[in-house]
Amino acid sequence: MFSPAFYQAAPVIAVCASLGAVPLIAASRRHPNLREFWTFAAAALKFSMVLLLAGWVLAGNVVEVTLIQVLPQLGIRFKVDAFGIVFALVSSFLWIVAAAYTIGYMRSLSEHAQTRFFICFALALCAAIGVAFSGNLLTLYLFYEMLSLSTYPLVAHHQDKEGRGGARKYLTFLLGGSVGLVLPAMIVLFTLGGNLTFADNIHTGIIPPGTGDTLVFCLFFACLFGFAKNGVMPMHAWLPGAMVAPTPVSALLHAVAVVKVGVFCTTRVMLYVFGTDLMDALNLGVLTAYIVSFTIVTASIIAMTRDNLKARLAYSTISQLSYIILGVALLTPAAVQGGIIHIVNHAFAKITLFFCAGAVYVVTRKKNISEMGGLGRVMPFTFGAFALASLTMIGAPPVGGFITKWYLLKGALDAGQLAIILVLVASTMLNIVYFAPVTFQAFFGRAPDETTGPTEIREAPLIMVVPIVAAALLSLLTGIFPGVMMQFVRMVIP
Amino acid sequence: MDDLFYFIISKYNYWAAIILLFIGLYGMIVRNNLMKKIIGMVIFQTAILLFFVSIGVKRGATVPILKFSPDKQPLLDAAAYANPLPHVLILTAIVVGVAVLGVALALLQKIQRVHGTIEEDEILEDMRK
Amino acid sequence: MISDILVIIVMVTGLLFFVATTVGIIRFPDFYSRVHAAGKGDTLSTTLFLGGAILFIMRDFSWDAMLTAGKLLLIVFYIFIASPTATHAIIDAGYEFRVPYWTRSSDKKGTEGDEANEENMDNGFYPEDLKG
Amino acid sequence: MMDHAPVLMIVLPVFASLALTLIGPLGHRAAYGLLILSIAGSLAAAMATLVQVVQAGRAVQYRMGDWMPPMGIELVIDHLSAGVLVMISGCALLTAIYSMHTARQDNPDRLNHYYALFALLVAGLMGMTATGDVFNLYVLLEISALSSYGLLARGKGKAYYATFRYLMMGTIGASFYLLGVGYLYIMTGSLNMADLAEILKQPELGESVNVRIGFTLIILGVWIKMALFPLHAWMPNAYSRAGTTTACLIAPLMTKVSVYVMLRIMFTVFSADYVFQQIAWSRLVIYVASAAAVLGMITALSQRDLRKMLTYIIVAEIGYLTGGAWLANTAGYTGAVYHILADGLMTLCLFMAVGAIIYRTGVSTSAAMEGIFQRMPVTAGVFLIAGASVVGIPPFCGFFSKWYLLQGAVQAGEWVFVASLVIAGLVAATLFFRLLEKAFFGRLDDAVLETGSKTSHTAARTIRWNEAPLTMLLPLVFTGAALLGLGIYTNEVVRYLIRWSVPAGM
Amino acid sequence: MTWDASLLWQFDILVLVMMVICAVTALALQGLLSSAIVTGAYSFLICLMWTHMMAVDVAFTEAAVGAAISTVIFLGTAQYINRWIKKDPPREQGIKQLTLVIGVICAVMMLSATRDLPDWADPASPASTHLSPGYIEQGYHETATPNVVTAVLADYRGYDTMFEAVVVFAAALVVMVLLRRTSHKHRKVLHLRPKREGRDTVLRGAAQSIIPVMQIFALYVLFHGHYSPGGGFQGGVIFGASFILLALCYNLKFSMNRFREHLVLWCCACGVLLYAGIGAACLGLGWNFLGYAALADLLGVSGKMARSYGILAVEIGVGITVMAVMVSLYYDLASGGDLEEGL
Repeated sequence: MFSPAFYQAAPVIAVCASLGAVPLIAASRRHPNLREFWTFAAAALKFSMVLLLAGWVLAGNVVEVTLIQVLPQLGIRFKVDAFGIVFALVSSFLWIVAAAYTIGYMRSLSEHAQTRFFICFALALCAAIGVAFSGNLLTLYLFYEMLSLSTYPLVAHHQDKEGRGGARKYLTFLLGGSVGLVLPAMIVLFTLGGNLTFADNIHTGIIPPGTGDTLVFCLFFACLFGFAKNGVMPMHAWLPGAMVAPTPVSALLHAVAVVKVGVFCTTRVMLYVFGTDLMDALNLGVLTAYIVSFTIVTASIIAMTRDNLKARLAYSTISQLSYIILGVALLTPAAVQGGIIHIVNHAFAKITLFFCAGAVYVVTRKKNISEMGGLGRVMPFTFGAFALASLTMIGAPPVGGFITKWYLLKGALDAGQLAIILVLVASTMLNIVYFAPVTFQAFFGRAPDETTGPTEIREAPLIMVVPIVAAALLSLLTGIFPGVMMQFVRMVIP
Repeated sequence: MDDLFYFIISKYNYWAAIILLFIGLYGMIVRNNLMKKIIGMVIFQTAILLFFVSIGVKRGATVPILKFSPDKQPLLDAAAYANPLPHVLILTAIVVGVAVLGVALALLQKIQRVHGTIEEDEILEDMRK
Repeated sequence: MISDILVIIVMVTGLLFFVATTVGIIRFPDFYSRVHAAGKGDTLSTTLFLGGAILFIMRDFSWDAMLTAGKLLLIVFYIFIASPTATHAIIDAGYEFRVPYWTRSSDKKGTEGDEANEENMDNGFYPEDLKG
Repeated sequence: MMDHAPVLMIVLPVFASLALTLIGPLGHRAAYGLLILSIAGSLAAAMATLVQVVQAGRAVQYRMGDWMPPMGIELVIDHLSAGVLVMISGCALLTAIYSMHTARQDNPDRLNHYYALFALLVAGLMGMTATGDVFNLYVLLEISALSSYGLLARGKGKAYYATFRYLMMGTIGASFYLLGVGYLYIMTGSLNMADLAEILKQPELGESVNVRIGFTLIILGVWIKMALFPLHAWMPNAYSRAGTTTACLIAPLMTKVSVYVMLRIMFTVFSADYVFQQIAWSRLVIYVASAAAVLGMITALSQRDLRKMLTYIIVAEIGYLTGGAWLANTAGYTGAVYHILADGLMTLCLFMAVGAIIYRTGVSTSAAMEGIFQRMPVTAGVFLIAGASVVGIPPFCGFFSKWYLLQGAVQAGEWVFVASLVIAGLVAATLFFRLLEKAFFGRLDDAVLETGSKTSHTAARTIRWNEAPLTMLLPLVFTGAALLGLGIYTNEVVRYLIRWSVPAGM
Repeated sequence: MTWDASLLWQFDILVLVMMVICAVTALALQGLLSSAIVTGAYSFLICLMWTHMMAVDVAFTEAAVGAAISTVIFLGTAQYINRWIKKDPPREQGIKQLTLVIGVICAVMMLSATRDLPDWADPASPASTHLSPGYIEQGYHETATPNVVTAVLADYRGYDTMFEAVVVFAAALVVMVLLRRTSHKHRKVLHLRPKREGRDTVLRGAAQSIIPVMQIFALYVLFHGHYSPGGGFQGGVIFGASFILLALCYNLKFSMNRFREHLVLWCCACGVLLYAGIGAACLGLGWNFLGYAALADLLGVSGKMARSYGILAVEIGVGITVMAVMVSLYYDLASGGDLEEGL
């Protein structure tokens, strides 16, 4: 319906939309409503652009546009393919939801420095879409760093001691990973092959043949651990630390932006830089699979021991992310599809969970699971959504998580990795063990006797409940109609 | 024997220049009194100038000022005059040297006023407190 | 021939005076006498030496020789002015600083020469205006 | 006039300094205007020359007094020196504009003479960069050195001893350079760079131990002047005790120009294969450079005084530059040359930002950063940009120079240098992150302000928004933008300037 | 392999040995004044050496600058600071020891490397065959200046010389900027000056008789630089020295009444301005910077004569600057900046 030229421009618009919103937000710092309007406008524009591109890509096109040539045969390059679209759709959509929820949260708590908050919010959004659409490793790296820096003020929003500590840990791990590992790896890659543009399919990769195996190993693990946002086990420590952030931010970090970007970068590099053939040849996939399965199990076990709801969610995030990498690392088509689709499922579910946690906090100022007895009876929507989302985490039908589990198990069978199957089963059990009690407590547990009885507690404000329910329903829909997203995923692995 | 003699008299002032150079360097680096450092600097620089001028010397040549034959024609035999170029360079270098010397002495007077001494170690402990 | 002999004699005398000056500077007991040796001997010997040079040049009588001789004469003249003045200034400064001077007593007492000086500094060796 | 640009860009500041000395009583506004005018003129001339060079695709030569080289002195401006010249005059102009308030603050008296020395320093640096004659380079080296002594000694108290040490080391360096020139002259009989290069091609001279000594002495002298790691002891005190304007002028330029001289000697007078084949200490030099990079950054991390911290960062950057130059491959050379431009801007930007902060708060320790983001948002933003550039975060220019350097190191297989670059980058990240954390969330409490100047005290009490004056802010913002611009146009810079100057045999 | 006796190597070696002795003594002596004076003697010795190496201009300059002015400003500084220095402390900082060792190693290396330097005074050495014959043989035809050194200094390498004038100008500026802002309470003068008026009649008489001659001689050296050793620097230094002598024999105020400070600074700048202005004039007349031949039409003379006049003009400029700078250095350094009382 639009000219191809338009589709050339679309990704740039999509990326820069929220960038352009920044000065407007800053300018209208005196009028909160106007400010929030800009946020919404940018998010909406972005989402519409992504939708258009999705349609275009679905028609079998791939948009490639080089913005500026910063280095010989290397520039700021955008590429919109199915894989990117999957992530872009999720994040740009969830952003609208998150924005709505955030406004409710911030206003009802009357947080300080809201303008700074929304500016960084917009910047982070820009970075996330940039990562989704980046066409070569350099661009990917650029937006990755931009995301780290722009989310730092969000994490440290409270500005108290632990806030700073968490933020410091956050930035240390992220910058350490990227500057210390990814940058050298990227330059070595460039020196080897002379280009960093992602391959067109997931098999070949861009590593020139004849590269030494040890070198490839080093590069691969530099990338795996370098993108510290993906929370693979030794580099996961920042995630619980970042829990000090306000809940919308945690939701953002864990569901949409940061961790997903990390996982996206990792999978992007694994599939389009190294390529499945090479990974298969060097058994890199299996090795990675074992590493991440260790992460899965350990993180789940830690999650059980946490009483703070957000901390428990954080560890569940760590283990869930590793599902995605696990799927891609198994290298069988089904597993890869499962991994990628889990980006979507986990996003919806996890954002729901965090929204619920936030809602509970806003209403009751309670953080610990043990204190939430009986809250479900007064906050039915919230905890209903919570139950639905935790089903996704567990991977039970009919929600989206089931699809993931299904594909993963199928892929593991194809790969003939019994150990992995065991890991999946075990983690499912663990998930049940640490998610079921929350819901159970909320609905059937007795309220801890204290001054503020449940009677005074109402349901969360509407502007928060609506996003919660919407997100929960979406995660339900992804389970009932998986085809919508799967068609993109299938385009990734023909 | 003759060779040795020839070797000595054909190199000795390079040696002198180098020896003076390192005497000056010693003064600049090791002496504790800043005035002595400056004197070392002067010796150091003059040694280099000596080296330069030694380049310009030519056996059997005279001052590089043209001589005139009785019929007012200049005698333009390059072999008859010493090499003027090093002289020019050294004229410049001498003036640069005295400029640096003046600045150094001015700094010395300021140091004497601020720290009350020109002994390096005393200055250092004065700066520490 | 005669002129050569004359030149040689004059120059050798100058050199002898130089030697005397040097010996004096090294050997004389105190500041004043040393400077006086330097002042006198230096001036005279330089004069003699340059005079020898002038004679040597004047052997062949030409305009250039005259010119050179004139320049040398000027040098002699100014050394004759400058060197004693410098000597005067130095001794003046030393005198004002009350640099101890030498007496026979300071030889007798050997190392305690300075006390001897202190004594006759106090008994009015120095002019009034320099006391205190 | 166009073809006289090479000499104009050097003599304009000289005339300015003379005029500044003569028009003494006309007051500081006239002096300020005159200074800016002259340096702007020399910047224009440098730009014109750059355009000439890029269009002609070859070096522009200018014969002093119409004497044919090598008899006379000639100015040779090729792609490399044209870029550096624009960088020098640009930085000088920005600093001159910036100096409106700070210079008067640092020099209650004799502002005209201060500006005269300022102009002389610029003239010296421009001349060093433009000349094609090794001895002329020495004379201009001494001019820039002398005027920098004068400028640095305008700082108070302890600055004198620091300057004295700088003078000693500087004189040793310059004298080593002169002696090296003497060795070259006695072996070749020439002083003109191109002529020397011709003569030094003779194999027997390549073998000669005295030419080698000459090369060593020159390089040693230049290293002392540019404060390469073991020889850097004089620099931190000298720079950190100086006045703000002085630091902004000298810190970015002096060391970079010395690096330029090193490149000039290595690749123009001598040749790449002489330096890397016949004198085989490049490996050693690279180790020294790596040590410089890492130790410089770590020492910077341990400093409390802001400008001292920045000075140690310069030490580290010098490590980058030297290592890149001695990597003996195109990427490394490109990285080094590009980093001369990039680091000049970065250092200028950092020193300007810190100068503005010190000007407002009156505090020179890192405590001055407390809560800067609330009180001086623009300055803090630019400081953030500069810091990101030093750390090497795209799309700022620091990232690309690091990119080229790392690429060169990887090609040369110098893993030590790679590691040191990465580690230095990480240390820099922690360093700036610490400052930025203060800047974001800190509160400038009165305990700090007591030591601060009166104005800042009242300011912090009454007004929150306490940005630096416009004359300081504009150059600052411009420099920040330049960091971004240079980063984005890396490819053009490399293609039109640096590629041309890559020496043969790489 | 015979040695030309015209170079008295015995004399050279004697002087060089004495120079080394002087250098060591100057560094070893405890008294600052005495070591300053020994440094002056060192300069005189090197003058001898250079005269004997046929570098008369250099020797001239060294005698005026190194032996006279440097010594005077040394003394002027030495009178400001404690005159007796203590022995160096036993230094524990090993870095200096290390430097010393490295220095010795370098010295040995360089000494051994002199083996394949071209022989001293070898007419066939590259330095003597590559450029200098060109200067000697064409110099006169191109600049009409018999003194090749002057021709090369002021014309072939006039650009160097201009910046050399700028260097001394900068030095004067720096010293003034450094010292001249001091208040009077720091003053610390040794009262060598006789208290009784007329005490130094002798000095003043000598000065009165010598100074005019000095100044005339300075002008002669300056203007006769084309034909005899000398030129801008030497003339300027001698002229400046005359004022210094005035200040020494009378006192600083007396000399400053005749040559005021702002005038001194003005001269410093004007000399360089003259030099650079001539260069710029050539540029304006369509030639390159410092191409004196451009003045030919202006003066109505041939190109080479124009160059000769140009040389003379810039030498005058240099002379003015150097004279003023020497006086200014003396004023500031001898009086510690507060031009009250000095050496």
